[in-house]
Order: sequence, then C-alpha cells, then structure tokens
Amino acid sequence: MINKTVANADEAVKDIFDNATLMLGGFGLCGIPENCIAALIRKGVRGLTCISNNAGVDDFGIGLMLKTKQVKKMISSYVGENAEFERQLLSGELEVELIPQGTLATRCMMAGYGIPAFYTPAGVGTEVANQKETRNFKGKEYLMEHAFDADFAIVKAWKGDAAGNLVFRGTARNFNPLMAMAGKITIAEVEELVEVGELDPNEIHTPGIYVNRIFKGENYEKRIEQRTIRKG
Amino acid sequence: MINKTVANADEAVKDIFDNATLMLGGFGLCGIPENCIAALIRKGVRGLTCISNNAGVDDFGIGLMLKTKQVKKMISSYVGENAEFERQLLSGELEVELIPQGTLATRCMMAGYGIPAFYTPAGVGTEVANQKETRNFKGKEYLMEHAFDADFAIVKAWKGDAAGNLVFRGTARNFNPLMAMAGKITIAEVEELVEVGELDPNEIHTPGIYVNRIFKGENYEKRIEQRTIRKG
Amino acid sequence: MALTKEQIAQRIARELQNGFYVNLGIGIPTLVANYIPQGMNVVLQSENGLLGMGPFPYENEVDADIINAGKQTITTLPGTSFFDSAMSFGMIRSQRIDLTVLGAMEVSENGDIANWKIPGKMVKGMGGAMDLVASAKNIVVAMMQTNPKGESKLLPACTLPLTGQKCIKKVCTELGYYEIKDGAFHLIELAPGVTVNEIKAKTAGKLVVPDGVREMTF
Amino acid sequence: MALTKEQIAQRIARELQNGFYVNLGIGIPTLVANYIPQGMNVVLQSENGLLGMGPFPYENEVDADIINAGKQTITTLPGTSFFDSAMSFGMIRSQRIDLTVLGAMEVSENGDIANWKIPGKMVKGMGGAMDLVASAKNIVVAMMQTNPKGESKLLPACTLPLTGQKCIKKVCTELGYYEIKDGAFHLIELAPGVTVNEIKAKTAGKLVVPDGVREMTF
Repeated sequence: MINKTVANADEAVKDIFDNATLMLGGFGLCGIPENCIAALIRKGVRGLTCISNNAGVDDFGIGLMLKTKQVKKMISSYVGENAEFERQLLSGELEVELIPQGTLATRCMMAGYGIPAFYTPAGVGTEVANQKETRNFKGKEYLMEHAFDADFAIVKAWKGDAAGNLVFRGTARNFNPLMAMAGKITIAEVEELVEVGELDPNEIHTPGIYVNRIFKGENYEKRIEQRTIRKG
Repeated sequence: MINKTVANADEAVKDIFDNATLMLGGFGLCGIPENCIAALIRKGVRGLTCISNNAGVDDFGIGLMLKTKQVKKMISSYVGENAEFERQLLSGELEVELIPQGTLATRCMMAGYGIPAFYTPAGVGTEVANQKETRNFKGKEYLMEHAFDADFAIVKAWKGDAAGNLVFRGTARNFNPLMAMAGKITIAEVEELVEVGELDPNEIHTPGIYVNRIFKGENYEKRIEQRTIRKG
Repeated sequence: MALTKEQIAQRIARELQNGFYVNLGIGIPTLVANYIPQGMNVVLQSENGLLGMGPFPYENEVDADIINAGKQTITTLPGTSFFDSAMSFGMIRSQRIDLTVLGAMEVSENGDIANWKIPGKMVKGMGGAMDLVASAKNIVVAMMQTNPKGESKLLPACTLPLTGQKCIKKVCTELGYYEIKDGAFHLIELAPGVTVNEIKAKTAGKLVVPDGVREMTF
Repeated sequence: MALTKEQIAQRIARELQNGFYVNLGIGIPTLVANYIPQGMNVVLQSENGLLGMGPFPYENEVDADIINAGKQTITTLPGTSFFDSAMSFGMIRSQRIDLTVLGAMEVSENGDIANWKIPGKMVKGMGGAMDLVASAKNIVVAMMQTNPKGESKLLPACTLPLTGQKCIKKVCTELGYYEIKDGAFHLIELAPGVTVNEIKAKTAGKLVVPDGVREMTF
C-alpha cells in the first residue's frame, strides 16, 4: 500500500498557496475539517476561493478564516447567520456565489468522476440560470452545469488508514466524500487513524486513490449549531 | 419503516411484461440475480430488452434466457463467450447494442440521480460516437450520453432488510447499486434478509428508497467463470 | 377562525399516505412530522444525507454527527441510512420523494414559487430549495396568506426572484387549502369560520371557488 | 532474439514508479504484475470495482464474489477497497490511474488504437477499453509487432475500427520498445539481438531510429 500519512495539519496544508481554490467538507458545522482550518489560519494564506456548502459561524468553522480576511470568495448554497460574513459582503470585501445545494454536491462528484458537464433541473427559470445553457430533455428544461476545478480538497472523516481509505459517520458524511474525489490534491483529517487492513473493504466510502495526504486530527470540538432535544 | 418484502422471486417479477426493458446487475457471473432470472424463465415473459454488462454463459445467467428466446435485445459492454448468443446474433434473432463499460455504468447512475445527460470522453473518434453529439470542454472532446430508462431493475445484494436497504459484498457490487437506483421498479434479491435496524446505517450501499421489492433468494450457485488459483 | 401553524401542519399531514417518502422544509413544514397518523409508515428524508429521520434526541443521546437539514440534532430509527449529499439530491431529482413540504414568500397562480431572496436584503442562499422545487412531483407550500404588510402572497405572478417555475401543486395557509391548476388557485377547503369573502380579499391571483367548498375540521 | 511475453511484461514493468496506481488489461498486460520490483508500492485497480488487487487465491481462499476484470478469482490485500463500477470508471476518467497497460490489434503512428472489433467476425464488445484509452494519461500497449499473417501492427493509420484516438504513449512488442510522438514510432530500445533492419521491415508506420539506440537487458 502507498503510505499517505503526514505528521499533522500544518504539514498537510503547507503547500496551499495564496489565491488557491479550496473545497472544504461539512454541512453547517457538522463534519468540518477543524484541524486544517486552524492550520490555514496559522499559515496565513490569503485570497482563497472556498467551495463549501456553508460559511461557518462567526467564531467557528470557515467563519474563523473570514475573520482573518483570508477568504476572497465563497461558493456556497447557504451562508447562514454570520455577522462578519454579512459585513464583508456588504462592504465588497468578500465575493459570494450562491449555488443550489444539489448542484454544488453534484459538481463536486462530477469532478471526481471525470465528467466535465451535466444537466440538472435545479434553477431553471431563476437567476441561477443566467448565462447558462438550457436544454430540453423529454419535455423538461435543464441547465448545463460544469464540474468544479479545485486546487485542494480538505475533508474530515471518522476513520481512515495510511492508504488513504476513508469512512464517514452519520450526516458528517455530507459533502466530504464528494469533495475528497474532486481536489487536484486531497487532504483528509480523521478522528481515528487505523491500521491498514482494519477497515472492511466493503465499507470504505472513499478509496485511498482519491486521497493524497491523511493525518489524525486532534481536539475535535464538533460544535453543535442547533442543539434540539426532547425532555424525558 | 416501509415494508418492501415479497414472498419470493415469482412474486417479485410477476408484473414484468412482454417487451419490457430490464436492467440486470452483475459483472460476468458475479453478483447476478440468479433467482429472478429463474423466475423470468418460469414466467416466460418475452421480447425483453436487457441492459446488463454481460450476457452470461450458455448455461448460466442471462444465457439461460437467451436459450429460451426471451431476449429481443442486449445492451452490454462485453458479450463474451456464448455460442447460443452468437448464433442468435448472426441469424438476426437477437439485437445487440455495445456500450463502453464506464458509459454503461454511468448511464445507470445518472438515471438514479435524475440527470438526463452528461459528457464522457469514452468512444470519441470511434463508431460509438456515430449519431452522438460531441462537445469540447477545456480542449478535450466528449460525447453526450443519456441516462437509461428502464422499466425494471433487478439486482442481487449480499444483505438487505425489509426497508429495502442493501449491502453488497466484494466485487459482486459492480453494477448492482447503480441499477438499483435506476429502475422505475427495483427488485432486489439478497442472500441474507436481516432484521430492520441490524444493518449499520453508515454502511448501507443502497438506501431503501430506491428498492420497491425485496426477498431472500435461495440456492445460490454463484458460479465462477475463471477459476484461477495458485498452488501452495 | 384562521388556522394556527400547528393546524396548517395538521391539514397538510392529511396528504400523507402509507409508504410515502417525505421531505419537510424548515418552519411550519417541520411540524407536519407531528401529525403522521399512528400506524402509518412514512419515512422522512433530510437532504444533507439521511433517510429515516427520528425525533429530537434526549439530552443523553445528542450526537454532533447526526443532524438534519435545519442543522438540528436528531435521532435515527431502525432502517435509517446515511449517504452523501449527491446521492441525497439524486433521490430528490429522480423523484423518489412522494411529498415535499416547503415554506414560501410568494406563490403564483401558475405554480411559481419565491422563497429565497429579497432584493436589498442580505441573501443567505437557496440551500436545497431550488433542487427540491425543480424536481419534486408533489409539492405543498405551507405559509401565511399575507405578508406582514397585509399583502397577499398568492399572486398573479411572483414579484420576488423565483426559486422555481410551475412547480407548486398545493398551498395551505391559515385561511384555506388551495390546489393550483389551470393558472388559478382553486379553493379546496376553508379554515373553520373563514368566509369566502375574506379569502377573496386576501388572494391577489386568480381564484376559483367551487360551489359548496368544504370547511376543514380538526 | 525476440522477447518472450514475460519479457515484454518485464520491460513494461520498468515504467512503474513507487506510489503508482495501475490498471492492467487482459493477456500480456496481466503479467506485468509479476515484475513489480520488491519494495515498490504499486496498487492495482480492476475496473469492475476493486483497488488493491492481490494474487490468485489458494484453493481454499477462492471466493466467487471476488474477481477481477478478466473474471478471474483473485484475492484482496490489506487496504483493498471495493466500489461500484461507476466510481471505478470515475477514477479512470478523472485520471487517478498513473499507468494503464493494454493489448492491441493495431496502433497508429499518431497514437490511435484498435483492439475491440474485426469487421466480419463476431464482436464481443469493447468492455472498459474505450473508457480507459479515452481517459488514461499514460498508456502503454503490449503486443506482438506483427499479426499472424506477418503484417505489421504498427501502422500509418489503423485499418480496424478504432478504440480510441491519439491516446497511446508507448508500445512494447517482442522486437522493441517505442515511444509515439510527433506522428511517429520512436524506437527507444531494441530487443536483444534484434536488428534495426528487422524493426524497419516490420514497422509500417513512420519509424524514427535514434543514433545509438540501446539494447534491452534482462
């Protein structure tokens, strides 16, 4: 097996350059690459274009990189509640491209599948369709959408091994396996780095071929955005 | 949970009609729906169009349905060694459409993903490109290919539950989960039908929403096409 | 008397059928889950990647890795499956979801919907709404009939940027239940005690009131 | 002396580098696996849905659910993963495979390949060959230099229906090792004892023989 392990987050992100395009896994604060985000802040790389479904909150997730003004552009489906985000957007410091969530997910997947373009009905007849080619298949209108092109994909998995195989847990899976397939360089941080051979080959979500670097993350906070409980 | 179980293969295939288009999972003889094929032969339904990567061998798999002349057309990537197949093809009894394997797999997946068309480089400059639209993306030529449209998908899984959740084993996975997503009606036969809740929700390959009928298959032969061994 | 939010949800829940896969949006739509009839098998899909959503967790069950599309902590049920967001929207686009319930800012008489953007205000994004409305075969909108200014949200044409075109089949407001067809809002049922005149006053789009329209009962 | 099939495989194996993901076709290409240098980490992909292919099983290890793209029973290794065929060809199309080795009936001087169909003969199908040749960044063809009639298979243009266009980078035959570039077969190495004259006689396409071309050693 090919050994993809690196020592830590700082080593994993060391060649991420100013003005790079990054994919960052996670939905809300669930399944986000906490360690790599911290390392990117320590590194101070700037001018980033971030493809991520959401933009974190003011004091966690990608929100932390917004505070340090490292992000030039967000490509997201929902940017939620984030005061600093709103301030930068209104002041023109930050650019935002909003994309339907299914289209965002599929554009990642298609990059990993080597399919340059595909058709989806999402956004037909809306401003999302501006400048886009439409086409009718069997009486229904579709937009042509393109695979993303990202310099780096940064994902967070539950378990992984040195060969780069990844397993996700619960809804922390979300965009992570899609982005893992889509980066020119894919960096995976995992809660548990297990021995090669320990993962059941039937249960691997991301085969190691898609992963270039893997490391065991530390001190996961796994913050909850909406803690909803029932009494009992 | 919604209960998708049916008693047996005969009940599962009972509404498959003459001239229907079927997807049949499996690669070679690996992971083929043995029980449903037997039931289709008992039922005697005719004029079938079968989308399946291969066409079985003379005395097993889809080959058995060729023998009974139930198949009008095969859509496959490789039809292998099958004397009866060859005879019917040369006599004009059987129609064959050959499709690159990756294109076949992806056309199934796209049906399940609600994507009517996509672009692939496979077949550019060959006779596969005849009548197909080509398009250049970033300097490379691609063909436009369409999602399949099948009346029924018939797949074989290792484990499944009454909710229709499926887990595949080894390379018997192949086209099965792709076709499971792609049929108007999807029928799954499984080696083990387990209690709902027994499958780990992280490890389900095909979520039950895609499966309409499920049953425990019997007497799997699991024939091996090329028994290659080393001495030791 | 106008329906409460709970009653809107309760009325929409009557659309449920045994064996339905259902996607519920944030807000009133979420409440529909509380009115699934006992013994009816309905499976809830959450578009971040979950089929078979259970109720909120007890305090000791909270799991940061298990949330719904509203980012709320939730639980699983026997038969639950997790998957990535591309497969999730694959289910949606390939029309495996039998019923989708969404909130809206405006709905038009031809079934257009606007629910994601108000020009001049901070835009948070469409999330999965555009995928859902472009794909779902059976969409019911749950909303108030008028906006805070008292203006009808059932319009001849949407004034806000669209989320989707000609896609909404039914609307339930606090005043009535409407089917959208042939370019009009067809009143199917009235909220208890609400008059047709009040409906007419608060429907800007083309309205069809059949003879003997029924009153809802709860 | 012309190379044996094993020697062709052995020569191609010298293209392997540590960390390579490799797809080997049926026939001579399969033999390349026998010549992976000790200590070099190379992972074999099988396009039916397997990464990390091991050797053939011992009699008691045979498992009908674990086969390769040639439908042969094989084994797994620590780190193996299984996946569906769409993801498998996804890896291929997105160019994650570092080296692809295929057999061929004909190769042209501009890198076209024909290896799936002979008009008038029963056509078995292209399998995954068209996907592989259209996508792979680094393809080496392993074949005999001439057909059974003694005619060159290194041609100005393929006469058989194409599998792919301008995609082959290198060819290894029993006589020599060629790089295809600038519309010609560039002889890189000669089989031991084979003369440039023999190569010339058996190459119908444009041939470039650099000064001092090396002889292979084994």
